[in-house]
Amino acid sequence: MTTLSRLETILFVASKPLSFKKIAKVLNVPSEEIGGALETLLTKYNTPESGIILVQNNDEWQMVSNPDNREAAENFLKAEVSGELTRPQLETLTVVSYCGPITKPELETLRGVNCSLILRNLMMRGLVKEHEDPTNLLPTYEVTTDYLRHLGVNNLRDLPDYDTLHAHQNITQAFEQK
Amino acid sequence: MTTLSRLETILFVASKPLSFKKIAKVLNVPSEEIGGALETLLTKYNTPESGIILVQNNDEWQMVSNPDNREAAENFLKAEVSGELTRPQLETLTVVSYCGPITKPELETLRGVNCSLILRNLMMRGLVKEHEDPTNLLPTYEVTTDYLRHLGVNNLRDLPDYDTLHAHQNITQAFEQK
Amino acid sequence: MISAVKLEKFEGPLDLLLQLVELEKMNISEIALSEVTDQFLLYLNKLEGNRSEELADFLVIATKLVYLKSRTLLPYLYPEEDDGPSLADQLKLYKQYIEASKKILILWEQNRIAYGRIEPPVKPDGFVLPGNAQTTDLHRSMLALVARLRPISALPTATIDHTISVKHKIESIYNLVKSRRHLNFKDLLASAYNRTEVIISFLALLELVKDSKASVHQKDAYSDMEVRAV
Repeated sequence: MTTLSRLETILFVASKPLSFKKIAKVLNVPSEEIGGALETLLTKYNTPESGIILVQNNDEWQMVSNPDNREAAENFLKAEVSGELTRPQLETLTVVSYCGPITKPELETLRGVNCSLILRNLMMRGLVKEHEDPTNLLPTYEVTTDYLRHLGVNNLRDLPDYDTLHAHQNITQAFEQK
Repeated sequence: MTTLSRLETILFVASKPLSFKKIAKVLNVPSEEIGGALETLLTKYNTPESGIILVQNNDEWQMVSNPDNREAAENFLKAEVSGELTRPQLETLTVVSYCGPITKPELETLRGVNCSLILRNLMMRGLVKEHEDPTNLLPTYEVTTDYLRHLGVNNLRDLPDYDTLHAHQNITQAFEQK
Repeated sequence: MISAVKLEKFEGPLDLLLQLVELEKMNISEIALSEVTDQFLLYLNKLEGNRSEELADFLVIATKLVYLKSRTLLPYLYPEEDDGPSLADQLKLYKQYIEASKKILILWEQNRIAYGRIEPPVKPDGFVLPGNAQTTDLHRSMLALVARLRPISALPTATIDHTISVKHKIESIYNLVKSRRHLNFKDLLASAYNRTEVIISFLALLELVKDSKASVHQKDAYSDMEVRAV
Protein backbone atom coordinates (compact mmCIF):
# COMPACT_ATOMS: atom_id res chain seq x y z
CA MET A 1 0.00 0.00 0.00
CA THR A 2 1.14 3.57 -0.61
CA THR A 3 2.54 5.80 2.11
CA LEU A 4 -0.42 8.09 1.56
CA SER A 5 -2.89 5.31 2.28
CA ARG A 6 -1.03 4.11 5.37
CA LEU A 7 -0.71 7.67 6.62
CA GLU A 8 -4.45 8.16 6.23
CA THR A 9 -5.04 4.96 8.20
CA ILE A 10 -2.88 5.83 11.18
CA LEU A 11 -4.20 9.39 11.41
CA PHE A 12 -7.66 7.81 11.46
CA VAL A 13 -6.95 5.21 14.13
CA ALA A 14 -4.80 7.49 16.31
CA SER A 15 -7.67 9.75 17.42
CA LYS A 16 -5.11 12.18 18.82
CA PRO A 17 -2.42 14.54 17.57
CA LEU A 18 0.59 12.73 16.11
CA SER A 19 3.99 14.31 15.76
CA PHE A 20 5.79 14.22 12.47
CA LYS A 21 8.53 12.17 14.12
CA LYS A 22 6.10 9.60 15.41
CA ILE A 23 4.44 9.26 12.00
CA ALA A 24 7.81 8.73 10.31
CA LYS A 25 8.73 6.12 12.90
CA VAL A 26 5.49 4.15 12.67
CA LEU A 27 5.42 4.19 8.85
CA ASN A 28 9.16 3.74 8.62
CA VAL A 29 9.66 5.99 5.61
CA PRO A 30 11.89 9.08 5.06
CA SER A 31 10.51 12.37 6.40
CA GLU A 32 10.37 14.00 2.94
CA GLU A 33 7.93 11.37 1.84
CA ILE A 34 5.72 12.03 4.89
CA GLY A 35 5.83 15.75 4.22
CA GLY A 36 4.57 15.26 0.68
CA ALA A 37 1.86 12.82 1.74
CA LEU A 38 0.62 15.21 4.45
CA GLU A 39 0.37 17.98 1.87
CA THR A 40 -1.68 15.72 -0.38
CA LEU A 41 -4.02 14.81 2.48
CA LEU A 42 -4.41 18.50 3.33
CA THR A 43 -5.69 19.30 -0.14
CA LYS A 44 -7.86 16.20 -0.11
CA TYR A 45 -9.54 16.91 3.23
CA ASN A 46 -9.48 20.60 3.98
CA THR A 47 -12.26 21.81 1.73
CA PRO A 48 -15.20 23.83 3.07
CA GLU A 49 -17.73 21.00 2.77
CA SER A 50 -15.54 18.18 4.03
CA GLY A 51 -16.84 16.28 7.07
CA ILE A 52 -13.31 15.40 8.15
CA ILE A 53 -10.53 17.96 8.51
CA LEU A 54 -6.81 17.73 9.11
CA VAL A 55 -5.56 20.05 11.86
CA GLN A 56 -1.91 21.04 11.88
CA ASN A 57 -0.32 22.52 14.98
CA ASN A 58 3.35 23.14 14.20
CA ASP A 59 4.64 19.60 13.77
CA GLU A 60 1.55 17.84 15.14
CA TRP A 61 -1.25 16.46 13.00
CA GLN A 62 -4.71 15.27 13.92
CA MET A 63 -7.75 14.14 11.97
CA VAL A 64 -10.86 15.82 13.38
CA SER A 65 -14.44 16.57 12.41
CA ASN A 66 -15.31 19.78 10.60
CA PRO A 67 -15.99 22.41 13.31
CA ASP A 68 -19.03 23.59 11.37
CA ASN A 69 -20.62 20.20 12.05
CA ARG A 70 -20.24 20.55 15.78
CA GLU A 71 -23.88 19.89 16.56
CA ALA A 72 -24.02 16.69 14.52
CA ALA A 73 -20.81 15.43 16.16
CA GLU A 74 -22.13 16.09 19.64
CA ASN A 75 -24.82 13.49 19.16
CA PHE A 76 -22.09 10.92 19.56
CA LEU A 77 -19.69 12.46 22.00
CA LYS A 78 -19.88 14.44 25.14
CA ALA A 79 -19.98 18.12 24.25
CA GLU A 80 -16.75 19.82 25.18
CA VAL A 81 -17.41 23.12 26.87
CA SER A 82 -14.99 25.83 25.89
CA GLY A 83 -15.49 27.76 29.11
CA GLU A 84 -14.75 31.42 29.56
CA LEU A 85 -11.34 32.93 29.09
CA THR A 86 -10.32 35.63 31.53
CA ARG A 87 -8.63 38.69 30.09
CA PRO A 88 -5.10 37.71 31.14
CA GLN A 89 -5.72 34.20 29.79
CA LEU A 90 -6.98 35.57 26.49
CA GLU A 91 -4.11 38.03 26.21
CA THR A 92 -1.50 35.36 26.93
CA LEU A 93 -3.12 32.81 24.61
CA THR A 94 -3.16 35.39 21.82
CA VAL A 95 0.54 36.11 22.15
CA VAL A 96 1.41 32.40 22.39
CA SER A 97 -0.81 31.66 19.36
CA TYR A 98 0.88 34.20 17.15
CA CYS A 99 4.41 34.09 18.51
CA GLY A 100 4.80 30.50 19.71
CA PRO A 101 7.08 28.76 20.31
CA ILE A 102 7.99 31.59 22.65
CA THR A 103 10.07 31.68 25.83
CA LYS A 104 8.73 33.06 29.09
CA PRO A 105 11.02 36.12 29.10
CA GLU A 106 9.90 37.02 25.57
CA LEU A 107 6.27 36.66 26.56
CA GLU A 108 6.84 38.75 29.67
CA THR A 109 8.56 41.50 27.72
CA LEU A 110 5.65 41.66 25.35
CA ARG A 111 2.98 41.67 28.04
CA GLY A 112 4.97 43.72 30.54
CA VAL A 113 4.03 41.40 33.41
CA ASN A 114 5.27 38.27 35.08
CA CYS A 115 3.62 35.28 33.39
CA SER A 116 4.53 32.26 35.56
CA LEU A 117 1.12 31.81 37.11
CA ILE A 118 -0.89 32.44 33.97
CA LEU A 119 1.20 29.94 31.99
CA ARG A 120 0.72 27.31 34.67
CA ASN A 121 -2.98 28.03 34.60
CA LEU A 122 -3.23 27.71 30.79
CA MET A 123 -1.22 24.49 30.83
CA MET A 124 -3.60 23.08 33.40
CA ARG A 125 -6.51 23.87 31.08
CA GLY A 126 -4.67 22.04 28.33
CA LEU A 127 -4.52 25.10 26.08
CA VAL A 128 -0.78 25.72 26.21
CA LYS A 129 2.09 23.27 26.42
CA GLU A 130 5.67 23.58 27.48
CA HIS A 131 8.41 22.28 25.26
CA GLU A 132 11.88 21.60 26.55
CA ASP A 133 14.27 22.32 23.77
CA PRO A 134 17.59 20.57 24.30
CA THR A 135 19.40 23.14 22.15
CA ASN A 136 17.97 25.98 24.19
CA LEU A 137 18.35 26.58 27.90
CA LEU A 138 14.86 27.97 28.27
CA PRO A 139 11.70 25.97 27.63
CA THR A 140 9.36 27.37 25.00
CA TYR A 141 5.58 27.58 25.06
CA GLU A 142 3.09 26.92 22.29
CA VAL A 143 -0.64 26.34 22.01
CA THR A 144 -2.04 22.79 21.98
CA THR A 145 -3.96 21.08 19.21
CA ASP A 146 -6.92 20.95 21.63
CA TYR A 147 -6.91 24.74 21.65
CA LEU A 148 -6.97 24.83 17.84
CA ARG A 149 -9.87 22.35 17.85
CA HIS A 150 -11.83 24.61 20.19
CA LEU A 151 -11.10 27.61 18.07
CA GLY A 152 -12.26 25.71 14.98
CA VAL A 153 -9.04 26.64 13.19
CA ASN A 154 -7.13 24.14 11.04
CA ASN A 155 -3.80 25.80 11.30
CA LEU A 156 -2.31 28.70 13.24
CA ARG A 157 -1.60 30.35 9.91
CA ASP A 158 -5.36 30.72 9.42
CA LEU A 159 -5.63 33.10 12.39
CA PRO A 160 -6.51 36.69 11.44
CA ASP A 161 -3.43 38.76 10.49
CA TYR A 162 -1.16 35.83 11.23
CA ASP A 163 1.71 36.90 8.99
CA THR A 164 1.93 40.39 10.47
CA LEU A 165 1.67 39.28 14.05
CA HIS A 166 3.86 36.24 13.75
CA ALA A 167 6.82 38.57 13.74
CA HIS A 168 8.60 36.44 16.25
CA GLN A 169 12.13 37.24 15.19
CA ASN A 170 11.27 40.94 15.18
CA ILE A 171 10.02 40.65 18.73
CA THR A 172 13.19 38.98 19.83
CA GLN A 173 15.25 41.62 18.09
CA ALA A 174 13.09 44.42 19.38
CA PHE A 175 13.66 43.47 22.96
CA GLU A 176 16.99 41.81 23.16
CA GLN A 177 18.54 45.12 24.14
CA LYS A 178 16.05 45.54 26.94
CA MET B 1 -23.60 22.46 5.89
CA THR B 2 -24.63 19.74 3.43
CA THR B 3 -26.08 16.41 4.51
CA LEU B 4 -23.06 14.73 2.94
CA SER B 5 -20.68 16.72 5.11
CA ARG B 6 -22.63 16.10 8.28
CA LEU B 7 -22.94 12.40 7.46
CA GLU B 8 -19.18 12.16 6.96
CA THR B 9 -18.66 13.85 10.34
CA ILE B 10 -20.91 11.55 12.33
CA LEU B 11 -19.55 8.39 10.72
CA PHE B 12 -16.07 9.66 11.59
CA VAL B 13 -16.65 10.56 15.24
CA ALA B 14 -19.02 7.71 16.09
CA SER B 15 -16.38 4.94 15.78
CA LYS B 16 -19.16 2.36 15.75
CA PRO B 17 -21.74 1.00 13.29
CA LEU B 18 -24.68 3.38 12.80
CA SER B 19 -28.06 2.20 11.60
CA PHE B 20 -29.75 3.92 8.70
CA LYS B 21 -32.57 4.91 11.06
CA LYS B 22 -30.22 6.43 13.60
CA ILE B 23 -28.44 8.43 10.91
CA ALA B 24 -31.71 9.79 9.54
CA LYS B 25 -32.82 10.75 13.03
CA VAL B 26 -29.59 12.50 14.02
CA LEU B 27 -29.28 14.40 10.75
CA ASN B 28 -33.02 15.01 10.61
CA VAL B 29 -33.36 14.62 6.84
CA PRO B 30 -35.50 12.28 4.70
CA SER B 31 -34.18 8.72 4.19
CA GLU B 32 -33.81 9.13 0.42
CA GLU B 33 -31.33 11.92 1.00
CA ILE B 34 -29.31 9.74 3.38
CA GLY B 35 -29.34 6.92 0.86
CA GLY B 36 -27.92 9.20 -1.82
CA ALA B 37 -25.28 10.64 0.50
CA LEU B 38 -24.15 7.15 1.60
CA GLU B 39 -23.77 6.15 -2.04
CA THR B 40 -21.62 9.21 -2.68
CA LEU B 41 -19.44 8.43 0.34
CA LEU B 42 -19.06 4.81 -0.81
CA THR B 43 -17.61 5.93 -4.13
CA LYS B 44 -15.48 8.53 -2.43
CA TYR B 45 -13.93 6.20 0.15
CA ASN B 46 -13.99 2.69 -1.19
CA THR B 47 -11.11 2.85 -3.60
CA PRO B 48 -8.17 0.42 -3.39
CA GLU B 49 -5.71 3.00 -2.08
CA SER B 50 -7.95 4.69 0.46
CA GLY B 51 -6.77 4.66 4.07
CA ILE B 52 -10.33 4.87 5.37
CA ILE B 53 -13.20 2.80 4.04
CA LEU B 54 -16.93 2.60 4.59
CA VAL B 55 -18.29 -0.78 5.64
CA GLN B 56 -21.94 -1.68 5.15
CA ASN B 57 -23.45 -4.53 7.12
CA ASN B 58 -27.13 -4.84 6.22
CA ASP B 59 -28.50 -1.49 7.27
CA GLU B 60 -25.55 -0.51 9.47
CA TRP B 61 -22.71 1.70 8.34
CA GLN B 62 -19.27 2.22 9.84
CA MET B 63 -16.11 4.05 8.90
CA VAL B 64 -13.04 1.88 9.50
CA SER B 65 -9.40 1.81 8.49
CA ASN B 66 -8.53 -0.09 5.32
CA PRO B 67 -7.76 -3.69 6.37
CA ASP B 68 -4.89 -3.75 3.87
CA ASN B 69 -3.14 -1.26 6.16
CA ARG B 70 -3.50 -3.50 9.16
CA GLU B 71 0.23 -3.64 9.67
CA ALA B 72 0.58 0.15 9.88
CA ALA B 73 -2.36 0.38 12.29
CA GLU B 74 -0.94 -2.39 14.44
CA ASN B 75 2.50 -0.80 14.44
CA PHE B 76 0.94 2.34 15.73
CA LEU B 77 -1.10 0.64 18.45
CA LYS B 78 1.86 -1.47 19.51
CA ALA B 79 3.98 1.65 19.91
CA GLU B 80 1.16 3.09 21.99
CA VAL B 81 0.90 0.17 24.41
CA SER B 82 4.48 -1.01 24.65
CA GLY B 83 7.68 0.89 24.13
CA GLU B 84 9.08 3.53 26.41
CA LEU B 85 6.91 6.01 28.25
CA THR B 86 7.07 9.64 27.18
CA ARG B 87 8.24 12.08 29.82
CA PRO B 88 4.71 13.30 30.66
CA GLN B 89 3.52 9.68 30.89
CA LEU B 90 6.36 8.73 33.21
CA GLU B 91 5.71 11.73 35.41
CA THR B 92 2.02 10.91 35.64
CA LEU B 93 2.77 7.31 36.52
CA THR B 94 5.22 8.59 39.14
CA VAL B 95 2.64 10.82 40.81
CA VAL B 96 0.07 8.02 40.80
CA SER B 97 2.67 5.71 42.36
CA TYR B 98 3.84 8.06 45.10
CA CYS B 99 0.60 9.94 45.77
CA GLY B 100 -2.13 7.47 44.74
CA PRO B 101 -4.99 6.93 45.17
CA ILE B 102 -5.35 10.37 43.66
CA THR B 103 -8.13 12.15 41.74
CA LYS B 104 -7.59 13.67 38.33
CA PRO B 105 -7.89 17.30 39.56
CA GLU B 106 -5.30 16.60 42.27
CA LEU B 107 -3.01 15.03 39.73
CA GLU B 108 -3.44 18.00 37.40
CA THR B 109 -2.71 20.43 40.22
CA LEU B 110 0.61 18.72 40.85
CA ARG B 111 1.62 18.32 37.23
CA GLY B 112 0.22 21.65 36.11
CA VAL B 113 -1.20 20.17 32.92
CA ASN B 114 -4.32 18.42 31.76
CA CYS B 115 -3.85 14.65 32.18
CA SER B 116 -6.93 13.02 30.58
CA LEU B 117 -5.23 11.54 27.52
CA ILE B 118 -2.22 10.36 29.47
CA LEU B 119 -4.33 8.61 32.09
CA ARG B 120 -6.27 6.88 29.33
CA ASN B 121 -3.05 5.66 27.79
CA LEU B 122 -1.62 4.46 31.12
CA MET B 123 -4.84 2.57 31.81
CA MET B 124 -4.73 1.05 28.35
CA ARG B 125 -1.24 -0.20 29.12
CA GLY B 126 -2.42 -1.76 32.35
CA LEU B 127 -0.17 0.44 34.50
CA VAL B 128 -2.88 2.47 36.21
CA LYS B 129 -6.45 1.66 37.16
CA GLU B 130 -9.43 3.82 37.88
CA HIS B 131 -11.35 3.25 41.07
CA GLU B 132 -14.87 4.53 41.55
CA ASP B 133 -15.20 5.54 45.14
CA PRO B 134 -18.85 5.60 46.26
CA THR B 135 -18.06 8.06 49.07
CA ASN B 136 -16.39 10.41 46.62
CA LEU B 137 -17.86 11.97 43.51
CA LEU B 138 -14.60 11.72 41.62
CA PRO B 139 -12.90 8.48 40.68
CA THR B 140 -9.40 7.95 42.01
CA TYR B 141 -6.40 6.51 40.22
CA GLU B 142 -3.81 4.07 41.50
CA VAL B 143 -1.19 1.77 40.03
CA THR B 144 -2.13 -1.79 39.16
CA THR B 145 -0.93 -4.89 40.98
CA ASP B 146 0.53 -6.06 37.67
CA TYR B 147 2.75 -3.04 37.56
CA LEU B 148 3.88 -3.42 41.17
CA ARG B 149 4.65 -7.07 40.62
CA HIS B 150 6.75 -6.30 37.57
CA LEU B 151 8.60 -3.63 39.52
CA GLY B 152 9.45 -6.26 42.09
CA VAL B 153 7.92 -4.15 44.85
CA ASN B 154 5.50 -5.63 47.38
CA ASN B 155 4.10 -2.38 48.54
CA LEU B 156 4.22 1.20 47.34
CA ARG B 157 5.89 2.10 50.62
CA ASP B 158 8.95 0.21 49.40
CA LEU B 159 9.53 2.80 46.65
CA PRO B 160 12.69 4.86 47.26
CA ASP B 161 12.09 7.68 49.78
CA TYR B 162 8.38 6.93 49.81
CA ASP B 163 7.72 8.45 53.24
CA THR B 164 9.45 11.73 52.44
CA LEU B 165 8.11 12.12 48.93
CA HIS B 166 4.59 10.86 49.52
CA ALA B 167 3.75 13.81 51.74
CA HIS B 168 6.41 16.29 50.73
CA GLN B 169 5.84 19.85 51.88
CA ASN B 170 5.81 21.17 48.31
CA ILE B 171 3.03 18.74 47.45
CA THR B 172 0.82 19.58 50.41
CA GLN B 173 1.39 23.27 49.72
CA ALA B 174 0.40 22.85 46.09
CA PHE B 175 -2.87 21.28 47.22
CA GLU B 176 -3.56 24.04 49.72
CA GLN B 177 -2.96 26.81 47.21
CA LYS B 178 -5.45 25.29 44.83
CA MET C 1 -4.41 68.18 34.84
CA ILE C 2 -4.61 64.75 36.40
CA SER C 3 -8.01 63.54 35.46
CA ALA C 4 -10.00 61.76 38.09
CA VAL C 5 -11.56 59.56 35.47
CA LYS C 6 -11.94 55.98 36.61
CA LEU C 7 -10.30 53.48 34.35
CA GLU C 8 -11.51 50.02 33.62
CA LYS C 9 -9.70 47.34 35.53
CA PHE C 10 -6.25 47.10 34.09
CA GLU C 11 -4.28 43.89 33.79
CA GLY C 12 -0.77 45.22 33.93
CA PRO C 13 1.39 48.28 33.43
CA LEU C 14 1.15 48.24 29.64
CA ASP C 15 -2.59 47.86 29.80
CA LEU C 16 -2.80 50.80 32.19
CA LEU C 17 -0.54 52.88 29.99
CA LEU C 18 -2.55 52.06 26.88
CA GLN C 19 -5.78 53.03 28.59
CA LEU C 20 -4.29 56.31 29.82
CA VAL C 21 -3.05 57.24 26.36
CA GLU C 22 -6.36 56.33 24.79
CA LEU C 23 -8.19 58.35 27.42
CA GLU C 24 -6.27 61.41 26.28
CA LYS C 25 -7.22 60.53 22.70
CA MET C 26 -3.60 60.56 21.64
CA ASN C 27 -1.64 58.29 19.35
CA ILE C 28 1.07 56.25 20.96
CA SER C 29 4.21 58.38 20.92
CA GLU C 30 6.92 59.42 23.32
CA ILE C 31 5.18 62.73 23.82
CA ALA C 32 1.90 61.05 24.64
CA LEU C 33 3.66 58.82 27.11
CA SER C 34 5.37 61.63 28.93
CA GLU C 35 2.01 63.39 29.07
CA VAL C 36 0.49 60.54 31.05
CA THR C 37 3.44 59.93 33.36
CA ASP C 38 1.85 61.72 36.28
CA GLN C 39 -1.38 59.75 35.95
CA PHE C 40 0.59 56.53 35.75
CA LEU C 41 2.48 57.33 38.96
CA LEU C 42 -0.81 58.22 40.60
CA TYR C 43 -2.20 54.77 39.84
CA LEU C 44 1.05 53.29 41.08
CA ASN C 45 0.23 54.76 44.48
CA LYS C 46 -3.10 53.00 44.58
CA LEU C 47 -1.53 49.70 43.73
CA GLU C 48 0.30 49.14 46.96
CA GLY C 49 -2.49 47.58 48.94
CA ASN C 50 -3.82 44.60 47.08
CA ARG C 51 -1.52 44.13 44.13
CA SER C 52 1.85 44.59 45.71
CA GLU C 53 3.23 41.47 44.02
CA GLU C 54 2.71 43.19 40.66
CA LEU C 55 4.54 46.29 41.77
CA ALA C 56 7.85 45.22 40.31
CA ASP C 57 6.29 45.00 36.83
CA PHE C 58 4.77 48.46 37.18
CA LEU C 59 8.06 49.91 38.42
CA VAL C 60 9.92 48.77 35.32
CA ILE C 61 7.54 50.82 33.22
CA ALA C 62 7.50 53.68 35.73
CA THR C 63 11.27 54.14 35.47
CA LYS C 64 11.03 54.23 31.69
CA LEU C 65 8.28 56.83 31.93
CA VAL C 66 10.21 58.99 34.36
CA TYR C 67 13.13 58.85 31.98
CA LEU C 68 10.95 59.92 29.06
CA LYS C 69 9.38 62.68 31.09
CA SER C 70 12.72 64.05 32.22
CA ARG C 71 13.90 64.00 28.63
CA THR C 72 10.91 66.04 27.52
CA LEU C 73 11.48 68.42 30.41
CA LEU C 74 15.13 68.99 29.66
CA PRO C 75 15.71 67.92 26.06
CA TYR C 76 18.98 69.81 25.68
CA LEU C 77 20.66 67.48 28.13
CA TYR C 78 20.03 64.45 25.95
CA PRO C 79 22.20 63.71 22.99
CA GLU C 80 20.31 62.79 19.86
CA GLU C 81 20.88 59.11 19.81
CA ASP C 82 18.97 55.98 19.18
CA ASP C 83 18.90 54.06 22.40
CA GLY C 84 17.14 50.98 21.17
CA PRO C 85 13.51 50.05 21.19
CA SER C 86 11.46 52.67 22.92
CA LEU C 87 8.62 52.30 25.33
CA ALA C 88 6.35 53.69 22.64
CA ASP C 89 7.37 50.86 20.30
CA GLN C 90 6.78 48.34 23.03
CA LEU C 91 3.33 49.73 23.68
CA LYS C 92 2.43 49.79 19.98
CA LEU C 93 3.39 46.13 19.70
CA TYR C 94 1.39 45.30 22.81
CA LYS C 95 -1.61 47.07 21.38
CA GLN C 96 -1.47 44.96 18.21
CA TYR C 97 -1.85 41.80 20.25
CA ILE C 98 -4.65 43.29 22.32
CA GLU C 99 -6.50 44.02 19.09
CA ALA C 100 -5.80 40.48 17.89
CA SER C 101 -7.05 39.03 21.16
CA LYS C 102 -10.47 40.48 20.43
CA LYS C 103 -10.61 38.46 17.22
CA ILE C 104 -9.42 35.35 19.02
CA LEU C 105 -12.21 35.84 21.56
CA ILE C 106 -14.77 35.94 18.74
CA LEU C 107 -13.42 32.66 17.36
CA TRP C 108 -13.44 31.13 20.83
CA GLU C 109 -17.01 32.13 21.50
CA GLN C 110 -18.28 31.00 18.11
CA ASN C 111 -18.34 27.49 19.47
CA ARG C 112 -17.10 25.92 16.31
CA ILE C 113 -15.43 22.89 17.80
CA ALA C 114 -13.68 20.13 15.90
CA TYR C 115 -13.74 16.69 17.46
CA GLY C 116 -11.40 13.74 17.22
CA ARG C 117 -12.75 10.20 17.11
CA ILE C 118 -13.15 8.24 20.27
CA GLU C 119 -11.21 5.16 19.37
CA PRO C 120 -12.31 2.28 21.59
CA PRO C 121 -9.37 1.42 23.86
CA VAL C 122 -7.31 -1.51 22.67
CA LYS C 123 -6.10 -3.86 25.38
CA PRO C 124 -2.68 -5.32 24.75
CA ASP C 125 -2.43 -9.10 24.97
CA GLY C 126 -0.21 -9.24 28.00
CA PHE C 127 1.36 -6.83 30.42
CA VAL C 128 4.53 -5.20 29.10
CA LEU C 129 6.67 -3.28 31.56
CA PRO C 130 7.89 -0.13 29.80
CA GLY C 131 11.66 -0.03 29.59
CA ASN C 132 11.89 3.27 31.40
CA ALA C 133 9.47 2.78 34.28
CA GLN C 134 11.63 1.05 36.89
CA THR C 135 11.67 2.18 40.51
CA THR C 136 14.78 4.29 39.90
CA ASP C 137 12.99 6.09 37.04
CA LEU C 138 10.01 6.78 39.28
CA HIS C 139 12.26 8.06 42.03
CA ARG C 140 14.18 10.40 39.76
CA SER C 141 10.99 11.71 38.18
CA MET C 142 9.40 12.32 41.59
CA LEU C 143 12.43 14.26 42.84
CA ALA C 144 12.27 16.46 39.74
CA LEU C 145 8.57 17.10 40.25
CA VAL C 146 8.96 18.04 43.92
CA ALA C 147 11.73 20.44 42.97
CA ARG C 148 9.53 22.00 40.32
CA LEU C 149 6.62 22.44 42.72
CA ARG C 150 8.49 25.02 44.73
CA PRO C 151 5.82 27.71 45.12
CA ILE C 152 6.09 30.38 42.45
CA SER C 153 3.27 32.67 43.42
CA ALA C 154 4.14 35.69 45.51
CA LEU C 155 7.45 37.48 45.54
CA PRO C 156 9.22 37.21 48.85
CA THR C 157 8.12 39.92 51.28
CA ALA C 158 11.63 41.33 51.37
CA THR C 159 11.47 41.98 47.64
CA ILE C 160 8.14 43.73 47.98
CA ASP C 161 9.43 45.97 50.76
CA HIS C 162 12.42 46.70 48.63
CA THR C 163 10.42 47.54 45.52
CA ILE C 164 8.05 49.73 47.50
CA SER C 165 10.96 51.69 48.89
CA VAL C 166 12.63 52.03 45.52
CA LYS C 167 9.33 53.21 44.19
CA HIS C 168 9.10 55.94 46.84
CA LYS C 169 12.61 57.01 46.10
CA ILE C 170 12.04 57.17 42.37
CA GLU C 171 9.06 59.35 43.07
CA SER C 172 10.79 61.66 45.49
CA ILE C 173 13.88 62.04 43.34
CA TYR C 174 11.65 62.62 40.34
CA ASN C 175 9.82 65.32 42.24
CA LEU C 176 13.05 66.95 43.37
CA VAL C 177 14.39 66.81 39.85
CA LYS C 178 11.25 68.44 38.58
CA SER C 179 11.43 71.30 41.04
CA ARG C 180 15.17 71.96 41.01
CA ARG C 181 17.95 71.81 38.53
CA HIS C 182 20.63 70.63 40.86
CA LEU C 183 20.76 68.87 44.11
CA ASN C 184 23.31 67.18 46.27
CA PHE C 185 23.22 63.54 47.03
CA LYS C 186 23.35 64.49 50.70
CA ASP C 187 20.00 66.24 50.29
CA LEU C 188 18.54 63.03 49.04
CA LEU C 189 19.77 61.29 52.13
CA ALA C 190 18.54 63.94 54.51
CA SER C 191 15.47 61.99 55.38
CA ALA C 192 17.13 58.57 55.46
CA TYR C 193 16.71 57.04 58.84
CA ASN C 194 18.81 53.94 58.36
CA ARG C 195 21.49 52.42 56.23
CA THR C 196 19.01 50.46 54.13
CA GLU C 197 17.41 53.65 53.05
CA VAL C 198 20.75 55.13 52.10
CA ILE C 199 21.39 52.09 49.96
CA ILE C 200 17.95 52.34 48.47
CA SER C 201 18.45 55.99 47.65
CA PHE C 202 21.67 55.15 45.97
CA LEU C 203 19.98 52.34 44.01
CA ALA C 204 17.22 54.67 42.98
CA LEU C 205 19.76 57.22 41.87
CA LEU C 206 21.61 54.59 39.85
CA GLU C 207 18.33 53.57 38.32
CA LEU C 208 17.78 57.15 37.26
CA VAL C 209 21.30 57.53 36.01
CA LYS C 210 21.01 54.31 34.07
CA ASP C 211 17.63 55.05 32.59
CA SER C 212 17.71 58.81 32.27
CA LYS C 213 21.42 59.39 31.90
CA ALA C 214 21.09 61.92 34.68
CA SER C 215 24.55 63.22 35.36
CA VAL C 216 26.24 62.84 38.67
CA HIS C 217 29.37 64.85 39.37
CA GLN C 218 31.86 64.42 42.15
CA LYS C 219 34.89 66.68 42.67
CA ASP C 220 36.98 64.35 44.83
CA ALA C 221 36.60 60.93 46.21
CA TYR C 222 34.28 61.02 49.25
CA SER C 223 33.08 64.52 48.51
CA ASP C 224 29.40 65.07 48.00
CA MET C 225 27.92 64.17 44.66
CA GLU C 226 26.10 66.77 42.69
CA VAL C 227 23.07 65.37 40.90
CA ARG C 228 22.16 67.31 37.81
CA ALA C 229 18.54 67.15 37.06
CA VAL C 230 18.23 65.75 33.61
